[in-house]
Amino acid sequence: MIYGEKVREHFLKPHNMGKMEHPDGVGKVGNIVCGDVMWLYIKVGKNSKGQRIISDIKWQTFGCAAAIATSSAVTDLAKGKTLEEALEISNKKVVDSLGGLPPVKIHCSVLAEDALGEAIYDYLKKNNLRIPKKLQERHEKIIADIKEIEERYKEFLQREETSGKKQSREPGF
Amino acid sequence: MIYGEKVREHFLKPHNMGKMEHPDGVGKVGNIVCGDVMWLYIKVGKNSKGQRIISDIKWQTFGCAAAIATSSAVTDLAKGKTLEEALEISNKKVVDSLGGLPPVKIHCSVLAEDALGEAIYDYLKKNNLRIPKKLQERHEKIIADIKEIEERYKEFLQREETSGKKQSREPGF
Amino acid sequence: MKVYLDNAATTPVRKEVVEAMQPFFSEKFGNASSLHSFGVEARNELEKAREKTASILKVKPSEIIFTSGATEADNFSLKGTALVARKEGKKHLITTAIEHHAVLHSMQWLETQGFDVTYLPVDEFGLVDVEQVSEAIRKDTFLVSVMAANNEIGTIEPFEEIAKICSERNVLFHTDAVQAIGKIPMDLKDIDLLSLSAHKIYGPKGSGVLVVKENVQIEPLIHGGGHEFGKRSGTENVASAVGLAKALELAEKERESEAKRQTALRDKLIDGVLQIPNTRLNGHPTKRLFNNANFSFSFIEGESLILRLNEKGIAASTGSACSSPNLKPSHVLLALGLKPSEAHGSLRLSLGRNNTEEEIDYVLEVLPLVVESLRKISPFAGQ
Amino acid sequence: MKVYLDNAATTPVRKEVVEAMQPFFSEKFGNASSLHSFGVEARNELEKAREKTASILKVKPSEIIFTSGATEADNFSLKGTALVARKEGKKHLITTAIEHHAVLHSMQWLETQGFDVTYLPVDEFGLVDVEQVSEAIRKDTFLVSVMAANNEIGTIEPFEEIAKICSERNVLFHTDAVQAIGKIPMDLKDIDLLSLSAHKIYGPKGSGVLVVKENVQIEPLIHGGGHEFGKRSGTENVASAVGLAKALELAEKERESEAKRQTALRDKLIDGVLQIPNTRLNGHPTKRLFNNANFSFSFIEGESLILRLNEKGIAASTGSACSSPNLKPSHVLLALGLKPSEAHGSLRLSLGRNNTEEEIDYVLEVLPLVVESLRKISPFAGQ
Ligand SMILES: Cc1ncc(COP(=O)(O)O)c(C=O)c1O
Ligand SMILES: Cc1ncc(COP(=O)(O)O)c(C=O)c1O
Ligand code: FES
Ligand code: FES
Repeated sequence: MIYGEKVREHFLKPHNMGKMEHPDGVGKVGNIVCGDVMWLYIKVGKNSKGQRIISDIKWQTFGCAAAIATSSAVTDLAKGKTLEEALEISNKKVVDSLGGLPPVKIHCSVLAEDALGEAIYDYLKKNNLRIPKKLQERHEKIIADIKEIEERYKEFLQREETSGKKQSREPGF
Repeated sequence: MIYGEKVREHFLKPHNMGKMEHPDGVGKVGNIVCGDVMWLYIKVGKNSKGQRIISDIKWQTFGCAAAIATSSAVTDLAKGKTLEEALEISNKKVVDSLGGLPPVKIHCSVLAEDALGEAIYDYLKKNNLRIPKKLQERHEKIIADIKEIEERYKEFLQREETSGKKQSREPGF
Repeated sequence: MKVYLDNAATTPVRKEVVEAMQPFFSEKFGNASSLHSFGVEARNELEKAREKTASILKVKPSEIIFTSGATEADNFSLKGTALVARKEGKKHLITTAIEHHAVLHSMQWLETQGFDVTYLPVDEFGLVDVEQVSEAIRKDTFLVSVMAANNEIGTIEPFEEIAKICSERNVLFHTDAVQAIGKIPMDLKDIDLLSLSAHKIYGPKGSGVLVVKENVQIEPLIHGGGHEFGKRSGTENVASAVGLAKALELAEKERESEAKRQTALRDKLIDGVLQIPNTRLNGHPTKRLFNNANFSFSFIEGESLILRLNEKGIAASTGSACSSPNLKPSHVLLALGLKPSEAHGSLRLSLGRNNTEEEIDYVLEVLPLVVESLRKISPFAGQ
Repeated sequence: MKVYLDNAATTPVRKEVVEAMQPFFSEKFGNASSLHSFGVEARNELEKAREKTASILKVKPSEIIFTSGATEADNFSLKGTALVARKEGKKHLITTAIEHHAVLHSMQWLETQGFDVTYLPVDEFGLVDVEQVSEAIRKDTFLVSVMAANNEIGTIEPFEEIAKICSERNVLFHTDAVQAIGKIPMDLKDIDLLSLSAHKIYGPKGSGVLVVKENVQIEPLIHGGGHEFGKRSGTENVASAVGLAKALELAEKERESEAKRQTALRDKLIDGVLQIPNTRLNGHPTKRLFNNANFSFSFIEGESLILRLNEKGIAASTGSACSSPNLKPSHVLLALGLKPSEAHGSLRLSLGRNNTEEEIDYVLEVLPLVVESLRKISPFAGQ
């Protein structure tokens, strides 16, 4: 696994890391089976123009170096942004801000985008605010994915290495 | 192919080598297909006791280093011996006199024993002398073997490397 | 400080072995099948390496087949005997859930070719049950493959007992001894087939042996010029064979003293690491390779742990799935009954002849801090 | 004087290659699949070697599969595609009568597994007829394997034309390029699979490549940890891969100058040897590797010839059956239509980058005397 210098910096000294007391919104994504879990907390305030902004942001992540680095990077990008701006932060932007990620690690950055979206969703929902159509759709997809992974997990625990034709790369030297 | 020092000496400076004019007996054994052909010539004289002895012996060989060395060695052993004594020279004796041969090369020494036997057979036959039962049997076996090899050869030229299941060691790097 | 604690993954080639191999690159470079003196010289050295290997393992030289490593040896062993067995109408193999992928994936391939495989479970310490092996043998079973010691958790299997049962029941027994060779004494009496690899014992990579006892009928996996008694073709890699023999010789010579020394280091390491809260030792408490320590740290993930340790100069490995594009964590850890989260948070520290007590002290200083720092990031810690 | 003229059998590892490999034994010894810095360092160098190899062959890095040599590469290529083809109901392969045993014996094994193989004949010079290849292609043909150049007689086959036909007819084309690589320019455009071996180009033994183009579906021959893009498992042999890449780079760099130099030496050798009565040149007069000379001397046998030459310090090889426990002389020479006696009396002199004109002069001085002395012993000479 080869990471670039920026990933390394974020991984070793992550920003905005930790739990937040009394957050305005929380996004919880990922699944322990796959070894990726990201929890992202936001506080929402208002800027001088009266727009809702992310006034504080924190995260907790169980996952690989890329997952930790993207958690750190996405919160850097989101902090101080209006909610509209924050929703524009794609995983690609996160990856770019990290100077790239190995292909097998792109999914970790999707996690970061999703966690941010989910936290904003949670805030809007709790406060009975209008949820943009795209965000609603994304939320539903995330819920569906989690269900699917739990399905896969069940099956996988039953058949783990007792048969199967797949010859994928795994550690084990 | 690893040969010992004695084999090497006989191979490099063979004794009694060459064609003989007007031999009293000739033994021709081996087959060109297998790359082993040995011709052995004897002159027969009498010793002071009136016994028939091998007074001179020569050979010509097409074959590997072991074939050449055993040709040289068998003629050394046979020279001056009575015919009875000469018929006692087994391939094992030849191999021993050479200080051993690699297992795959033992057949070359059998060739030498056979060539000597055939030369004596030829002499006895030509002179209408009594042929010992064992020598007669050996002669018949040699003739049969040559036939069998010619059979095998025919088949082999037809099917050479065009099919077959045998995976035996062959050169070819 | 650089501390290499991944000796179960690979080891540096030791000086004596590099020196033994050196002449075979540019001087004694002949093809061992050539008739001339360059060839004879190479052949002699190859056969000396074979004899040395055979005498250490107490088998015949003609039972030593040099291969490109243990992965090939495992494949050859299983597929080569399967092809013969099929002709005799036998199609069942038995193995365990914790074998190396070289064995497991060969088995899975054999399943696609019409063979039946029984994967035996292991207990919470990774031990195979001898009784279960015996019960699993069927009329059409031709081979049982159980590793001598596991590469991830270091558990030493009852391979000699199993070998004995197989011999009594007239079933071939193969053992993957990659991690065991040079670490535990091995009696090959009832073992029909045994795989080993040079690079785990300070020899070169790409060099292994499959021991094939005289009585075993096997088809080649790699056909060609008929090298290695017609069992494994390919121009003989003399340097690698010489390196393997030398490495094996030295490993056996130092086995007892290293066992003592490394056991002490390992136990110090285990005792120290278990001081960290929410930590467990994976594998067997006593039936364990002297160089293996394997832990699970709750709440944290392996790749992160490895990379943070790496920053501190410590080289280790993990069974976490995050180190691979595949989502499943180590099949070995799951077979012990670990929850996926524990399997993700595993750490293997494997010692070697170069490790010192100072290094262990350093690890015991650094590791708790690294674990703590990662737990701080984790959503699960403190829940 | 020591004159090594068996460079088609193997070559000494050149100094630059030994130096390139050296660090990977004891310093950069990491397992290329490990996450820590030892692993990353090894991985980086392995991938550099892959990229270098790919760029010289003008293919993609992901199309380079490192193997334990060309014997494995040939086996992998044929058996791996056959397993896929079978699923699609295809079972016919085409090859030639003069392939290396790695190909021929793999083919013969495939025949035992229900595949059909056509072995095309060659003409008196060892050339395969392109037309015949085309005609042999059937509906169920999935692969044609024709070597780029023959190892015994040096004949260069029309492999590019055949590759083109295969590509048009939607049949895979494999070529064993072991002897051709570094000696003739090779365009891999229409070639789907290509085998090469490091030890024939001054690299290490036990190191080869199978080029597997992206479009090719292939099953592994060796299963395990999923190395080499899942196509060839086994701990990566970084030293060998680095050595191969370096050897290939240097061979390509010197190819044209060596072609000129060695062609001149070879032609001098051929002209000189053909002065000996009852001698013939085997192979093609012009479509011939620049380092190959192969003769038949009537009335004498190859092993004797080789060993007598060896006494004079000259290392060469023969296609005689006496050099093997098998009775059949070289299948290549017989395929040319040589009589067994001529095949037994064959001599291959293969040049290399270390040979000098002085050495050739020495051979031309010694060889006639050796041939004469053996003919004196022969029952056939002068008949
Ligand atoms: C138990 C076990 N078997 C097989 C192998 C494979 O050996 P090699 O790396 O020689 O292919 C390894 C190590 O990778 C191992 O630990
Ligand atoms: C044409 C040809 N193919 C294949 C091989 C086998 O290569 P390796 O020695 O790497 O197994 C050789 C040489 O032995 C060869 O000359
Ligand atoms: S969190 Fe598992 S791969 Fe990134
Ligand atoms: S004569 Fe052919 S092996 Fe001895």
